[in-house]
Amino acid sequence: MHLTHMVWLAVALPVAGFLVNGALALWRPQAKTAVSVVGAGVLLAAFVVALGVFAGLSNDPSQAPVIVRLWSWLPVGRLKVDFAFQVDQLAAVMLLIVTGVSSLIHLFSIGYMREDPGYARYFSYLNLFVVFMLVLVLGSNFPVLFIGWEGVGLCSYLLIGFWFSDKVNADAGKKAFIMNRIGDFGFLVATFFIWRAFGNLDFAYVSEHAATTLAPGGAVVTAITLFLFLGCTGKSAQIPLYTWLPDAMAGPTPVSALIHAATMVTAGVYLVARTNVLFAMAPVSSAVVAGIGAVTALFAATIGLRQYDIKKVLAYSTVSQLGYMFLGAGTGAYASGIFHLATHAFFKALLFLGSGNVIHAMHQAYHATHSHEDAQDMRNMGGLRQYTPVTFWLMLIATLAIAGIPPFAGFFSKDEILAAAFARGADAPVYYVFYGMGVLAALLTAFYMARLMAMTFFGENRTGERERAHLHEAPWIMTGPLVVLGVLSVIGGAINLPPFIGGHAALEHWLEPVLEPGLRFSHLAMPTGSAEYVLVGAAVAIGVIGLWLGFRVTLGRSIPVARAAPPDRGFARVLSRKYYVDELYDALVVRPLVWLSRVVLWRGVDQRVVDGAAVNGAAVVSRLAGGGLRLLQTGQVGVYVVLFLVGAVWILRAVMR
Amino acid sequence: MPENTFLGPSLALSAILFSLGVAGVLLRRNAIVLFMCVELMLNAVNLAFIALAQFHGAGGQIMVLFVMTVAAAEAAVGLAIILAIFRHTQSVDLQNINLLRG
Amino acid sequence: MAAFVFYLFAAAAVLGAAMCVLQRNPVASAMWLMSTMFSLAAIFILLGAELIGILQVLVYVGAILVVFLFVIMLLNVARTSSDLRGPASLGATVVVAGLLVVELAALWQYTPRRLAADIAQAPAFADPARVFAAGAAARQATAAQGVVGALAAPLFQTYLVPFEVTSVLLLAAIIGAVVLAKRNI
Amino acid sequence: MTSFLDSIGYGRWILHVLLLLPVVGVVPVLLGREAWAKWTALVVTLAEFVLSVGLWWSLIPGLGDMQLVTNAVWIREWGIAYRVGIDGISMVMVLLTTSLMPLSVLASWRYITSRERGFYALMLTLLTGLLGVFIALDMFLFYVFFEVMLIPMYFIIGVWGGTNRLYAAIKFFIYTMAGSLLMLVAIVALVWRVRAVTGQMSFSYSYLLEHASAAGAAAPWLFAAFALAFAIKVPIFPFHTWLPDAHVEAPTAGSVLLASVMLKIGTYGFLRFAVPFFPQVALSPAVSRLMVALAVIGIIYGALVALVQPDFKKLVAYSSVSHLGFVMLGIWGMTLQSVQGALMVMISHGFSTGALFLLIGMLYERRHTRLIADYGGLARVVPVFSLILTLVALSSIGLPGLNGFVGEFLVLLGSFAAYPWATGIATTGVIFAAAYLLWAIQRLIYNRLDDRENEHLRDLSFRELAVLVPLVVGIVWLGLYPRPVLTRMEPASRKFVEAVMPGSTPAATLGATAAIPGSGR
Repeated sequence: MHLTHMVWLAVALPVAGFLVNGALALWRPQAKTAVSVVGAGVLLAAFVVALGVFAGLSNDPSQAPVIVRLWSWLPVGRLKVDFAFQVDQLAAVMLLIVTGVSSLIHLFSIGYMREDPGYARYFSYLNLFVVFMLVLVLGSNFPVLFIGWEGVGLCSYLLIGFWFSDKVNADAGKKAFIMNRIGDFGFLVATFFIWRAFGNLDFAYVSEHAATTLAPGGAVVTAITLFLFLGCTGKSAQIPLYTWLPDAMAGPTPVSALIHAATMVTAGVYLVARTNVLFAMAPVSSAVVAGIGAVTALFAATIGLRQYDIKKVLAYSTVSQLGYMFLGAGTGAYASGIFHLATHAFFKALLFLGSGNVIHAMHQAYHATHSHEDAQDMRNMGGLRQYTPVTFWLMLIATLAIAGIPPFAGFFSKDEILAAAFARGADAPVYYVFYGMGVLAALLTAFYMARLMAMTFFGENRTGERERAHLHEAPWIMTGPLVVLGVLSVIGGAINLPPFIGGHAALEHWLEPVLEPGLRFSHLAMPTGSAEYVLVGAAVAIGVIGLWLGFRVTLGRSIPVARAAPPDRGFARVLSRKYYVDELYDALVVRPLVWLSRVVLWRGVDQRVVDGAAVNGAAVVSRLAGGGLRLLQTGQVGVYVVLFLVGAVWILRAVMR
Repeated sequence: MPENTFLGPSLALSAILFSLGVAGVLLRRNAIVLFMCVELMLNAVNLAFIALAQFHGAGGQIMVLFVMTVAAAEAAVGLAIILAIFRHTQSVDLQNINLLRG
Repeated sequence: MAAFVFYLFAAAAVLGAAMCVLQRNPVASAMWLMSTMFSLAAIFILLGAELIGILQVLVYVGAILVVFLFVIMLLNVARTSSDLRGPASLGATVVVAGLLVVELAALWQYTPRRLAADIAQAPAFADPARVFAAGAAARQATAAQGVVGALAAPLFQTYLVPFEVTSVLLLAAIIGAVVLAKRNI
Repeated sequence: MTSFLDSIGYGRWILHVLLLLPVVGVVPVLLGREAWAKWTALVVTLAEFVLSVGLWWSLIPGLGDMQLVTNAVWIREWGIAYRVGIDGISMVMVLLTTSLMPLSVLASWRYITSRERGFYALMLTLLTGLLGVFIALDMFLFYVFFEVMLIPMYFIIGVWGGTNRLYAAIKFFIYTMAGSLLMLVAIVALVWRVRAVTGQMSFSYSYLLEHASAAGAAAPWLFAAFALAFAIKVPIFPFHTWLPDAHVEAPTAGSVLLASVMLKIGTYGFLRFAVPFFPQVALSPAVSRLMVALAVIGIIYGALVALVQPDFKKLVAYSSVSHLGFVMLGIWGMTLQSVQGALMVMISHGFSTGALFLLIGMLYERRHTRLIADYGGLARVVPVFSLILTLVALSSIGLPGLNGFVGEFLVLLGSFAAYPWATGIATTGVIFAAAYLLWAIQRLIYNRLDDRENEHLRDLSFRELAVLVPLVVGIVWLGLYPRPVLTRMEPASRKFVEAVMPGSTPAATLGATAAIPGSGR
């Protein structure tokens, strides 16, 4: 029991790390070893604490939601918001994933960021990120979760714009924060709805009293869930608020791996899982969640086909995979959503770190020969198999996993989601459409991953003769974490082995108590027996075909070097330009808003109407009045006398009446 | 109570004299004549005082005394001003004396 | 008989006033003004204010009008053409004077009874005798102490302060007149 | 602590000393040498702060009505008396004022170079004026201090201001004066009406509060007069144009005090006078809808116009319009949470906007320009400055965990029940806040370092750090642990809500202490 109460330690450690590294960054930036020891050490310690908490909880799951109350944060009349952590099965799982993956990425960063002058600053931001992510995952009520929610947004702003000296990065950071903020607007409004309905903001209270307070399928519960989902789209980069994630690749690669693949972007899925009762009670919203998930999965996958920057491809792949998780959550299979979240964290982090190795190698090669080629453009790579073999094999494992090839992790989680969508189709036919989109997206995923692997590792090398000599494998500090992630990608599926091959769905049972309130409203009959085999077979076939097509198409044609590459034409151009969505947003939202505020509000209303007319107008009027009266003083005595007498007569008339 | 107090007629007379005084003040450009018309107006007021003094006691008549002294003072000062202006502009015509212009 | 005398002097006064206003020659208008003042003095005496009538003649005509004539002679203001003002002020005059006459002529049939009613604000008590006790008392005083005596008592008792003030006023006026009129001090 | 305070009879003399000390301090400032002026001013304001800290403990928790009340007859016939006293709300505002004053004096160390004696003397009189407004319990005394506060600020802007300071100073003065004259008429009318009904003429706040219903038919007009005077001060949407000019032209210390304290007098006025005096008028559907609408417009309009300001100080000025829009929404939300939120926004806005103006002042001292375009890439040159600027900007945006969020969250939470649509729109203000401030921050400290002069800016000196660190500590402390402040303000705001909407706030959260028996939901 006491182990779970140590959970605050898991948060306190990274806070200490942040403060120490922050101080070092300001006053002793060159003390790199100290920074790396503190930064990574703190994370490893936090991971150990997480294991302790998980152990404490697993040997006595009955006392499930353990509320660890630190202090009373907002005591105002009936509103009693405490800064408290809630440790239950869902939180424990997320705690493990976050601390585990973060520790690996911290180790990787030690190698990747070694020469960067802002080394200490980088680690302090990364530690701060982990603090906020843990607060988000462990928060016991909406406001505390919101601290983590916005906190991670802040850290992604700081880390995306880490190399702030050039405008592009700073812009990307700002765009990420503001788009998250639009999502947060949704989250806030949902919180206010909940306060108005329940008069209490604690998760335990809400899930317990949801059935009694809110009418299932009613307007209020739908509104709450839709606004919550608006928050999720902002944070987890779903349509329409996804355009910030591809630009977020401007940040260092480990950041993309940690924040924009494994942890932050999954916050949305965690929130849906945490408030599963509400979503279960609002079938309309669940359909919306599933729908947007499926559409995003397909839409992002198509864009991924024609991207040349290796990180952009992975970014769109992340958006697409997140779409899958929301598809899972939308169909009511929250457990499989979380399962896919876990497996995705492993292989996507592996892919990003692998691409980090590749970019690192390319940088050193170009650096050595002082050429200014784009180190991230796949068209400059090719045939890196023999130069970075370890990275190649590990990334191959990850590619197989993401494509859903058994026995790798991705197969189990993605298959479960597709199966759930298909099952749900029984009582809501629209889910069949989502299932179709999901399958198509799976095909495209396999295709673009194969294309990525082919362009990067196969074919003849296009980096250039002199650079080729400098291409060599990354040091062990960087490839070590990759190996661990590789192992996890392989055995990841074991977490939740489906019954039809002897597994007993460990994760699903583990999350049972948390998801139980939701199940009462939307029980999901997973397909069994022959139907299941057919689905599984189809999924595997899709994966294999996708991969084979990807390799064949890419290696078939010769790939020109980035500098010499002709501009794309027709639909390919539309894809590589990301359907011009960014330009669309800019034209529809940003530019009119700035025009409105500058021309209409500031110049127009503020200066002319309010200032000009009302204020200065009053001044002008009084001056004119003064002038007018002055004319009366003509100096002619006669005029004065007349005025005097007219007054006298007037008074007389009044008196005589 | 004397048998005929002429209250009505004397008040009417006072009104007529006052109106004539006002007309004089408005019409004449010559400053001195203007002052005379003012004196006329004052006399009209005295008449009204006297007419009503028959009912309200000696107060009315004493008031006339005060009016007279004021009239005297006013005439003296007024004429002195006219003298000063005359020395300056060689004319008493009110039309072109506009030192008071604002 | 008294009515005839009253209306005679009234007409004389109005004629004098009108001519004084319309005369082009200031001296002539001064003379007409003198005649108005004389007729007014007569009316004062008729209305029972004998002392005021005499003073009117002594002070007003004797002193003030003489000063006017003196100033007119001093400045020997030539007979100007018509020093009437332009049509604009003529119009103003007609309007103002006309209004005044119309307004005040209504006083013509104002009787002591109506005056009493106004004062008492209650028609029932509109008996002039009782309301104007003060008037009656003044008449006994005149009968007892003579014309000058009746006025002397209130002048030096109830109205002492205004009396002193007027003396100061006269002093100021004299100094003012001297300062303004003297050529070079 | 409380025993120590009682032993020295703290409660009896503190309020009078707080008022008199600055005025007494003016003498040595004026007589001493020019160089000593700022030191004396600093000593006086620090002493004032140290003394005022005692108020924090001397207030009996849980008691809603006025404490430490003193009542000395001033003009007997008209019932005017020197009545002073504080409750939760005014105590917190007094502490805000006394804590910011030494910081602004310290901040104008090198900023004010000409006529220092005059400047610091005016600052001290301003301090008295501000404190007086918050602790006055007599309408006449309140009005006197309300005016006393204007004059020094007029001179501070007018003499030590920027280029067209005269226009700004005059506009500020006449604008506020017009409002306050209307208020004077309303005060007198109210007193007269109360006298007509009760026969006793008195300017005492509690007396008028009791008999305010005597205003009868004139109540809407009196409320309108009060509301207009305070609306200009807050400022609420149509009456805000004096604020950007006054801020841009005022010296740093002037803008800090103007933004952090003087704007709050408007909202304090609504909380203390306008609404409690005429509750039926204030809560009638027409008026409350109008005020909520103006508040929401203020939030959005302030944020949008701030988005496009080239001058950073004007940007912060418009952001104040937006923040105070939240306060007004909170007041009219009419629930305990929204009123507490409004008070929290008042305090945290004081800290964060005060800090922002101090930072701008420091930049101005170095580069003598406030245009955002002239800067760029400062983070590399002045890291400490950029760190603090980012932190303060984030608190102003309302990042949870910092002070801005607490207030805004409570306001929106509280007023959502009564005005769901208005609050929904107001919440979008949160997005625009992030937009305009982050965009400004980015153009200021990130991007390329292309301007020659920016290269060798020196980082914050020890003095400047001494000014900013207390504010940063306040920002973080209020953000994470606002409980002490909330509990001290709760009785007063509960009394406010109860008086206006009986039975709307359930029992107090203070448990053991003398809780006010609140019935209701």
